[in-house]
Amino acid sequence: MSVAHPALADHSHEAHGHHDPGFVRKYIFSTDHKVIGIQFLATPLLMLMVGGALALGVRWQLAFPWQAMPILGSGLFAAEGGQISPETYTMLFTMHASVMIFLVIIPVLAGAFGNFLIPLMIGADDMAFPTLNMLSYWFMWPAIFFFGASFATAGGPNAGPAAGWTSYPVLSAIPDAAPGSGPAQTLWLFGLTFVGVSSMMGSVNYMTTIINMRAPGMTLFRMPMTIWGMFITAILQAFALPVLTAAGFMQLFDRVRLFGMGIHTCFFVPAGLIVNNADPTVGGGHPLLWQHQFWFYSHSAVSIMLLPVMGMVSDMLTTMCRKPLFGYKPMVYSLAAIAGLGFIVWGHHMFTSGMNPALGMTFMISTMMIALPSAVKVFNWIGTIWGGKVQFNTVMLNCVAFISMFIVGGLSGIFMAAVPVDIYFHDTYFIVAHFHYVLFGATLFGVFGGIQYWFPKMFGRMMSETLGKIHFFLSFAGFNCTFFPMHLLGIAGMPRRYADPYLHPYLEHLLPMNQFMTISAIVMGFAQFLLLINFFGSIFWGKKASRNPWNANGLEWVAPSPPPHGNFESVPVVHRGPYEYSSPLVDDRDYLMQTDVLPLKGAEA
Amino acid sequence: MTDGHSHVNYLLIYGALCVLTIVSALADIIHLSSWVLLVAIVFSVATAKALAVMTYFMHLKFEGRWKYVLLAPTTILAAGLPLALLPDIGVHYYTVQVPQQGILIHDAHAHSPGGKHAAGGGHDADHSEEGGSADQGEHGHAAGH
Amino acid sequence: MAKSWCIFFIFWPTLALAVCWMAPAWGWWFPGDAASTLGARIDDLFYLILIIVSVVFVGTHVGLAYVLWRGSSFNEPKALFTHGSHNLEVIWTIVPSGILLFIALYQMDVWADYRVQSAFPPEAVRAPVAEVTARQFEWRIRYPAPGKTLQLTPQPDDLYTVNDLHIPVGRPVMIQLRSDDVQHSFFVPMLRVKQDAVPGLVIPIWFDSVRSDTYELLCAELCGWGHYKMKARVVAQSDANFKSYLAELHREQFDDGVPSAATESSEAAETASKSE
Amino acid sequence: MAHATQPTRLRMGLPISNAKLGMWLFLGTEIMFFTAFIGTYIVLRMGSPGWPTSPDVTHIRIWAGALNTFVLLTSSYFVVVAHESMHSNNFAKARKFLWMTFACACLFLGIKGYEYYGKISHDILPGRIPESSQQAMEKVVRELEAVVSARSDALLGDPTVKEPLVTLRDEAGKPDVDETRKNQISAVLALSEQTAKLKDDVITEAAELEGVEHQLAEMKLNEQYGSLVQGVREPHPILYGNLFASVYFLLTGFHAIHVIVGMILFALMLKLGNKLSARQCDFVENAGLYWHFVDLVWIFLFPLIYIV
Ligand code: HEA
Ligand code: HEA
Ligand code: CUA
Ligand SMILES: [Cu+2]
Repeated sequence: MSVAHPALADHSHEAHGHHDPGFVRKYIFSTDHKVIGIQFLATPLLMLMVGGALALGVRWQLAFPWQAMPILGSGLFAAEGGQISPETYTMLFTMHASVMIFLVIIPVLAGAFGNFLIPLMIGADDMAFPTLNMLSYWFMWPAIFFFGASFATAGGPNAGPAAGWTSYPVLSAIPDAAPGSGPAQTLWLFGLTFVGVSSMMGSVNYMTTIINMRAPGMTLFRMPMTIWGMFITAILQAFALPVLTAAGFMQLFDRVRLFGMGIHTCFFVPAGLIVNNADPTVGGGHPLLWQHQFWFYSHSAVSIMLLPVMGMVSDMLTTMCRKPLFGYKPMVYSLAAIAGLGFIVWGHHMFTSGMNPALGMTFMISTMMIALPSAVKVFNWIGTIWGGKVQFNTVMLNCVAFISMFIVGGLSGIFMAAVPVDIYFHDTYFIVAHFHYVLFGATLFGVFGGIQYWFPKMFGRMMSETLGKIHFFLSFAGFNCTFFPMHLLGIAGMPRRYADPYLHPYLEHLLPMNQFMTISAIVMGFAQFLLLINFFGSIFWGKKASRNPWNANGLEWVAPSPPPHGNFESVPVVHRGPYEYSSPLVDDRDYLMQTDVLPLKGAEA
Repeated sequence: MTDGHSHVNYLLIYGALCVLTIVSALADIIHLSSWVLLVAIVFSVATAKALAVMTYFMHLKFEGRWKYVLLAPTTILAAGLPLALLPDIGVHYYTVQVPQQGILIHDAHAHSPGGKHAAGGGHDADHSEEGGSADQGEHGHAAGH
Repeated sequence: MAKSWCIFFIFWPTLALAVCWMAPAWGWWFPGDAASTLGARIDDLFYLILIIVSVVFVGTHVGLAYVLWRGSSFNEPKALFTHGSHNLEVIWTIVPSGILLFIALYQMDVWADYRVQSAFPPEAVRAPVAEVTARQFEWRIRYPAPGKTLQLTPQPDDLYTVNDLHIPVGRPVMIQLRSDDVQHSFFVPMLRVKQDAVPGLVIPIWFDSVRSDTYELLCAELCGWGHYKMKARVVAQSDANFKSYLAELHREQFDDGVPSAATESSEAAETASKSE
Repeated sequence: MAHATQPTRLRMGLPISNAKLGMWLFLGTEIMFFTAFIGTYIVLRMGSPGWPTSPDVTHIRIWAGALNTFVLLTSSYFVVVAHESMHSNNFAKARKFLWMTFACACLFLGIKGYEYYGKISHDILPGRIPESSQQAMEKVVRELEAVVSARSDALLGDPTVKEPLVTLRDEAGKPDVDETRKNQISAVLALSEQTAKLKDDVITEAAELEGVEHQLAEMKLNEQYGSLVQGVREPHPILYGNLFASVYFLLTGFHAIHVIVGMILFALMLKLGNKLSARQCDFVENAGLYWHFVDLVWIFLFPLIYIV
């Protein structure tokens, strides 16, 4: 491999002119999709810690309400004597969700895996627009900056953004409405806009790359599921995100009193409200307008947070079971169906919001229907494992966890999709259980698996299996102990976003359960250190990896590990789909790479 | 591939676009009796103009079939989103408070006493005149405390 | 080792089922049986879905465990080479879609009865009990004067309370929900009622209480730092008690010690009780 | 020069360049962006109990909109010609037409700016429009009060003084004050008195719109302080005007931003001067596509805002 380097370097120089990019251009402001992908991986991993720490703050308050937080409390919440104030509590879960969704899950999927894998898997030398790609990463940082700065606005520690990640107006649109609706909310919106711009640049880039840069022979239906997932995600993002960005601008203009002259719009604020004893609001807008626009994006965003993982899991499963994907085309169509239906189900977040009941009915039916393609996927995964030669390594374990947790999370979605039942469940912990199962249980476990699986391609070294398994075990057990009981809390009627549910007599008896959940969450949280150790440690000390450590079929395994600038030694030519494991066409091995020409001229490792 | 369309007479298209603009401006100036007719005219004209710009100026006429794949989803979504918002915000299922006039507007079918309902945008200029003279004193909340 | 992972993966679903099975006994379940007729229908629907979903859950997990178990002891050099099965694909598209369509259609009338205004019980619509106005962080309640019907705009003789909603028991009642500032949500867990109070809208909701009891009323939509403590109570009482409660309210509110006003109000109360 | 537009034979995909495909996809996202805005306008307007449409109230001038439509259409035409000239390697001509496009864009913004000026000078700004007579009258009082306090601060030359009017009155009472200053002070005092009276009427809801209008007109004629209050605007309530103004500025503002971005794209080309060559062919084509899109948006905004 080290022999291959100089030759390849030459090759790439031809294309890019003769100058050495230098450290900064090569590793920091790099336009190489692999470097950007890795940047996009490392940043969200760190953000996961931030978001997780915020979650632990939330959990602390729920388990030990109004008690001073040990060690950290005196530093963070000194003003309240180390305890979490209600304002802080709202800020904690708002920022927890914002960080997790906008700075962890979305960037890690599209940003990290999308960037790293798309060119490799379709046999391109880079993205279609490398500079745009770099910008898309660097537009994350203003977002991180603004989200971070919103903690530190005037008004003290209590004035962080506190309208929930959904940021419903009127609460969010009128600065007087809450301590956190002041400048902090404005900064939050700035952050959101930057996330939006970043994703938008990414998605245009991905679509162009996938449409136009495929290697010869890589027809649409020979693309790996990961690419399908990324492609459809990019489409979703490109067409749904602008609506949120637009709505974000409108909320911004509703909030800011321009130049202190009282110039502000009123899209979401009706006239005549008296908020916090201030003057009546002027206007004539409609609060539900924001909810529609927000969920138009944010429900599509749940597909954005799921489809890439679904694709990745399909790829990993086939490799680990040494079996072709069960029902490739149905898998593609169901991905597309989830995305297509995903555009028309947003109203299920608004069943109790005062929406027109006829709309509620329509959205209920489309929401029910979205379970169909999901069912197809689940059954096809099980079909893929069936009759396979299953290898129980960390990758596989995470994939199975993904399937299992997705079933649980998806099935709880069915309860809420039933409108009358959602009347009771809306805004209770049942919802919190549901989305942690799909977001953490499904998506994050898929991501853990993906990291383990593609790590050798990224860094040329393997991650530790032992550490990986321990991390998996602790995360999985901790996860279920933390979040499964939330279903029961929800059934018991515990509303979400409550700093102190025990104020209400009928919820008092849930305290011990919450304490158990908090302890589990702490265990799970600290288990994430193992991931960090494994990840950063393996970069330096991991076992060296060969080109194709998993004996997989995809194009990415044709390139050296790690692939040099320009990825492939020569343009790969694709002869078949990516899932020809255990093919009877070859006898001495159980995989048949997409580039292999039959009959094989002898095995290459 | 770009050679195919060099003989389009862009000047002609441009002329047509200008004429269409005049048509819609005229439609407004001559004060049509029916607002719906006006809307129908100006939006047909706008659509015609848009199509002309897209097919000729943006060369869509000379592109492959990908143009449909690309434009169909956006068009559907662009039409669908406002349509989906309509039942909630465009018409009101529930009673709406409009404190400017001290009135409540009932749902789409009923009129509350004293309230005036003008779903559909109300083109007639008298709205604004009404704004000048209506509301003698009944200011603030319908739901005072 | 592989086998123990299979056991691991079947252990969790089993545990989950066991916990769910025990949960009602341990009190981690609904806060009592639904105290309203609609609530009972919602609960029924919940149990129906619970059964369907449990079957699916068990089915898929047994399937998953089975294929894993088989895969863990797979000894041939090559796995099964198959690209799928068209028939299976059709089956597992059609069967779930049947189930889902059933759930979707089955629940429609509960929703319609609950939310569609034209399906509201006419007797509730004719005389809304009260107007409930949410604000940070309390519930303001406005009753019509005894014998009058509630108007959308406040009347001089209306009765006001805070955080204390009384309703007559055993028959459908309708309230007008509105908000003065930000969005809130009217949530009575025991009655399975929830509806957001949207600024700028007056939203009617109806429910009933099948027994005389006191329920908790919570706010279920984030409305600021005090969201969690925005609690009130709903008292369902017999018609007679409800009447006398209103009369009492009326007396308190209009009895300013000046005799004439007092007589006036007691007269009003009398006419109210007569007009029953 | 059939260079970059020709995809390499080694690739799968569409027979168009990455840049053009990317531009079209980007335009797709832009369509959704404006859909959100235009959809908002449509539904809010339909849901509003009334919408100010009379040009006397909204200061929307159809001729300005129509003129701007012509300007944009013309610029679109110029871009097409510029691109065509690029293709036939007539770069001088292309440059000329790019310049003309740029000029059209400037003209567009100029007309837009003139319209904005008309709105701003009548205070038709979101959040500042009184929607009822009462609010309109209150606004007059507020403006009068602002005049008083600005004037008194100016006379004192020290904005930190607690009660400027009292201080001024004291000063005026002193014997050694020179005559002009004395006059100035008494003008302010008289104005503040008159304002206070008006305010009393207004906050007790005893005033009528016409009465206040009348009074304001009289105040403007007053020889003592009339000159001070010339800038105070007549009370003009616009029912539901704030939402109208919000939407108006949102739509036209974001469109104008897009125009400016387009101008930057053209400026990049124009900056090259006579170095403009076949290498910029793609760029001009894509900038043209973008520009046509900006034109398209306006084609819909024109009837939406100016006509219906
Ligand atoms: C990755 C993210 C993700 C995913 C994939 C989903 C998937 C689904 N979600 Fe979820 N959802 C969220 C993230 C996600 N959701 C979030 C973040 C929120 C809360 C936001 C907030 O308020 O803060 C939320 C909230 C939410 C609500 C609103 C609740 C409320 O606030 O009142 C609803 C209501 O219908 C819902 C429904 C569904 C459904 C029906 C699916 C379906 O797609 C699930 C389909 C899958 C299956 C059903 C399982 C597999 C299928 C089978 C095994 C076949 C057989 C099944 C049957 C026959 C039943 N979700
Ligand atoms: C991908 C998304 C994602 C992820 C991964 C998580 C992860 C977690 N969430 Fe998340 N959560 C959301 C998305 C997510 N959440 C959303 C969208 C909401 C809704 C917010 C709203 O209502 O607006 C929410 C709300 C929410 C609530 C409800 C708050 C409320 O309504 O009052 C709770 C409560 O328990 C909670 C808990 C947790 C916990 C314990 C984790 C754990 O899994 C986290 C585990 C990870 C770690 C802990 C990281 C490891 C960190 C370290 C090792 C550092 C340790 C450092 C210290 C201890 C200082 N979350
Ligand atoms: Cu009121 Cu939450
Ligand atoms: Cu959703």
